[in-house]
Amino acid sequence: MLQQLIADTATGLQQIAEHELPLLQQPADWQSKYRLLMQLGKQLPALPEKMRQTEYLVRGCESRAWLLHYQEPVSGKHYFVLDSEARIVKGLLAIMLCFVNGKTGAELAELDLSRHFDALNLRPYLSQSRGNGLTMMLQRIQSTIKA
Amino acid sequence: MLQQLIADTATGLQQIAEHELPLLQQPADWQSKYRLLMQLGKQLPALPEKMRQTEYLVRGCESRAWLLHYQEPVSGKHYFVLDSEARIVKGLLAIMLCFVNGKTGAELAELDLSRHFDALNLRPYLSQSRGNGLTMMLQRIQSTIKA
Amino acid sequence: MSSFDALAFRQFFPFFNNNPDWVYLDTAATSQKPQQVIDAELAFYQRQNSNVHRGAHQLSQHATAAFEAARDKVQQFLNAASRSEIIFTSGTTAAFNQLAFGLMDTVLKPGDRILISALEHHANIVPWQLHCQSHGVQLDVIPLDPQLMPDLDVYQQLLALKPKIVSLTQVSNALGHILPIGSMLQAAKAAGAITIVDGAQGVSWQVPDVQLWPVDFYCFSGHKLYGPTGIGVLYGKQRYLEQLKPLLGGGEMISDVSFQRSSFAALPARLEAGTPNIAGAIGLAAAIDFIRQFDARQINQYKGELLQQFAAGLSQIPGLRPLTRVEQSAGIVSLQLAGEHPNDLAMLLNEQKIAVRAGSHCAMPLFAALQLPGAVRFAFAPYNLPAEVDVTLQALAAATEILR
Amino acid sequence: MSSFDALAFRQFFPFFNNNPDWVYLDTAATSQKPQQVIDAELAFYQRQNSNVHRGAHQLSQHATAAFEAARDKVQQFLNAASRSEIIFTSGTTAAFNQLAFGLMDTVLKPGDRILISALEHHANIVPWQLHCQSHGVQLDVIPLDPQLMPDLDVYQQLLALKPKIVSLTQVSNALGHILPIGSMLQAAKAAGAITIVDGAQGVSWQVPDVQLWPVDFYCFSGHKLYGPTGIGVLYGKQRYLEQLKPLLGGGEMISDVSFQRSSFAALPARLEAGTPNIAGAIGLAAAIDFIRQFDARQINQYKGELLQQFAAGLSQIPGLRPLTRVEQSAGIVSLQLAGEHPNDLAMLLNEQKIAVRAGSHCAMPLFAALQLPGAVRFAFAPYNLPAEVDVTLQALAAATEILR
Ligand SMILES: Cc1ncc(COP(=O)(O)O)c(C=O)c1O
Ligand SMILES: Cc1ncc(COP(=O)(O)O)c(C=O)c1O
Repeated sequence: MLQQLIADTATGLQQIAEHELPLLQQPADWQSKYRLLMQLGKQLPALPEKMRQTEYLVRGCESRAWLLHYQEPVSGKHYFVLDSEARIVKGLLAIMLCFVNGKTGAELAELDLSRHFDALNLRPYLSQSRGNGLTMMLQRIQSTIKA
Repeated sequence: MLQQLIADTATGLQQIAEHELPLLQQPADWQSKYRLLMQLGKQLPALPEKMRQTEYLVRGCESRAWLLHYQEPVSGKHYFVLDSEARIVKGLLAIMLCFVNGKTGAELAELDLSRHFDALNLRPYLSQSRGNGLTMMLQRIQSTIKA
Repeated sequence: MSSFDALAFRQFFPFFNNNPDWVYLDTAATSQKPQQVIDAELAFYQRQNSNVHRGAHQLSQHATAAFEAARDKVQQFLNAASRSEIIFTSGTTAAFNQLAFGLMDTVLKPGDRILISALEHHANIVPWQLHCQSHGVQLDVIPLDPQLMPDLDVYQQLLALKPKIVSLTQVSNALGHILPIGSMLQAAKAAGAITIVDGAQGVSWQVPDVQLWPVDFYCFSGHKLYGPTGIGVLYGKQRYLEQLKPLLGGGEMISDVSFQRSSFAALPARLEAGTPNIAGAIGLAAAIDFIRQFDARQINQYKGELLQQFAAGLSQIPGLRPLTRVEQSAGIVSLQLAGEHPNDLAMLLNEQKIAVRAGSHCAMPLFAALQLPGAVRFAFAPYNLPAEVDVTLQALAAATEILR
Repeated sequence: MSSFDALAFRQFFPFFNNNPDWVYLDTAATSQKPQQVIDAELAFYQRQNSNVHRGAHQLSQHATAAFEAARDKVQQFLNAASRSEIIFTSGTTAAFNQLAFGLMDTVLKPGDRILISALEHHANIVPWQLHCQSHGVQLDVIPLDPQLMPDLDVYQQLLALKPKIVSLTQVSNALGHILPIGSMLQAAKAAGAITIVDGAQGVSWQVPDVQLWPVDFYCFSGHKLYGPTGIGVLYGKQRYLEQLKPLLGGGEMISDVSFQRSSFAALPARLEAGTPNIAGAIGLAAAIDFIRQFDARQINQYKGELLQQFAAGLSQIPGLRPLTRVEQSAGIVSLQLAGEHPNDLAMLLNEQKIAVRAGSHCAMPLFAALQLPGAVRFAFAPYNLPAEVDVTLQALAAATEILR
């Protein structure tokens, strides 16, 4: 089940990296930006209801999100499946995953996500605010790979 | 014992009202004012150690004072014996007593002590500060006569 | 039309000059501050700053006088019988924690009941939970009726269980609904309960007369009443305050300390341990002075007009489903967009510089009862303008367009 | 001579321009505030004001960022291992109450012991007393040695009783004495205790490196460190903070609330219920920025020079008996006038516009041990000037003259 989700996620992310990320960088009106973000989210598989369990829950103050994790034993690469009940947040999580998925612990430690978000004009979404699901998710990713 | 203290207090207060209060009103340097205040305090009897009991204690944050009370059954007049371990406070208490002792409940309810203290340039000592023994004493007097 | 001059009112708040592109509809979270409140704190620090109560010296006496004058101001504001019934806390949350901790063992015994409503903020839920279980006290909840108000029939039934405490919010922070607090308190009193009102949202709607209302405790926060953060008020009737076990021990709240035991000082000191938020209390007093310059009835009428205008506009936008019944709201409209998560709507409004909140607004049990993931909350204040309502409606239309 | 420029330092504090006739020697009660601290609060209210944490909107995100940046600032200041080890409280007193309440049942079991010193402020006595008895926990006290410092031999004996907690003040607020905190903490750790330091007076003397010091909890108040009232810090090592039962329940500190039960959020939120003192935290961060511009060693050397000058002058005035041993003081001199009540001396100094405190300085057990009704406390800060020391000495001479 998790394997299938990871595979679907990988397919979605490849799509996104090839087609949508470049679009996000182009100047567009704000409406298109959000339409695109929601589009992105749709390319990630939805977590089946029975897998939306408390142990996978990452709680922002305003919407719930879920994180599942798998580390490939040989390569040591980390794979995540993320979902959110809010569509825009899910799109942002998809972008986050583009930079995170399939990386080793060492690569992740080096990763400067805010630089990438900056480049996409999405910096504000990575702020300190606890209410913000994205920051919580980033922290959860970091603590997951350390565990 | 209390009767004796009340009698001694009365004698002291009469002295004060006649001789010292007028002096306080005259312009004098601040040193003389305080010398006079301490002088006043000396004219009140000291509470014997064994009467310095918790039930009579009025606690400012900085010095302890004591209040004993007697109401004359026929006239209804109130008499107080006050003492303080600080000399200047004791002088101020003496002045307070000049306006308070031997008055009926009705008279005391009408009493505007701050006007009298104003007239003697002693207003600051009747401020709200809880740390100030004088305000505490005034409150204690008021609650005593109500009880 | 209300004769209240909102434009003139708004001028007192420097925030708006500094944020001209924003529509601030988050006053239920915290209100903006008029310049005179800011100035009061500033002047204290620049001129008077000194610690209170302990001072032989005149600077401290002046600071103490200013701090105690703030207490007198709150006393007058609530019409409390005595100044020692006003306890300064760090906010509503701290006040409720003092209550929950302080009533256990003294007033509340094992088997006793506490009654709250389904509309309560976490501040009126979690403190009870922290102590109820270990003390064997039961927390009962008045459910909602179809109007999303406390179900008064069930309330009567729950009162028949003789709760020791009835603790109700005056105004729901999540929906804006104004509870029929007068009659509910009366019923609670008739049932022999001690009554508590959470005035965090309500105090800016209607200031209680605590001698007329059958209310034993009343709590509010300065920062939601045009005042500073870090200051709040716990009002209590003297005889009930005296029964509270102090939550905080330390300087000023004791009359005598030895290593064996300590004895407590008289009220209000007994419940105010440590150096208080002196500047905060002075700022709160300035906020009370500020708001008392205006006619509360006119302000409420004006807010009602904003709500009407907003509600009329909402009905033109397909898919929007207000949870709030505007005619029973103190200034808030909470709504849902059919099939959408409130967070998406709020983010699209934020992009258009409309400051609103999405989520469960620290009232999770309410949304659990409604089976909703939360709502988007629009909180109107007298400094909001009809033009801002229009801008907000346009932004909502644009946002729903994108989400469709 | 210290190369510290006190006159330049003093210029940052508007209080002195507004009170040119006063000599302020009451910094141990509360410090004056530099303009930049006042400005930081002002700017927050005028520009950024919004509630934190809950916001979808950008204003709230900015406020949250500023508030959390204040936490980062405190983390750097104390060199804490993680930002979640920094809990904002309303002050030192609130921090100690969180500790005393929070350690009971979790860390402290019936029969356990807590060890404090005879020099503690009520904030490190009364909160323990509030909970010790009902939990069967014993409070032990390290007595004084002839230098009015904790008796280290007895300390070793008391440590042999294996206290679970050793809670010590870094600097005595009543005498100014600097405890040998490094070695005392080490001994406590060697005995297996959890260590707590009351830094209310000490933090302006020496900022701890909480990773180098064997300290598990450290508390201080903003208002004694050039910051605002109503804000303080509870630092704790993560694993110990996690064991604390929250003293306050409410919004933000829970991750999930139902009417049946609530679960707590992660640190630091778990111990910060309700709307925090946002402006206060931002003001405290500004105070830390302010004080870090200066060289602490130079400041302490300068304060030492003021103390020497003062002590030399005192020895010329008959009847004065310092309790403080100046060479072990962080800036305070407490003294007695033979046969006189300290209140009389303080009133006569007040008349001469010297702001000092008289009394037991919220350290009643200390003065009970000394069998004294209190003392007059002169607390020097780096904004005090040698000329003020002279004026104070003259005023003292005049006062003793009157009392003779
Ligand atoms: C050593 C010490 N501890 C604790 C406190 C209490 O601090 P606060 O009143 O700011 O809570 C003080 C201040 O009076 C102090 O000097
Ligand atoms: C109804 C209600 N009660 C209590 C609170 C808690 O107030 P504070 O966070 O100021 O302690 C709030 C504010 O969020 C509220 O709206």
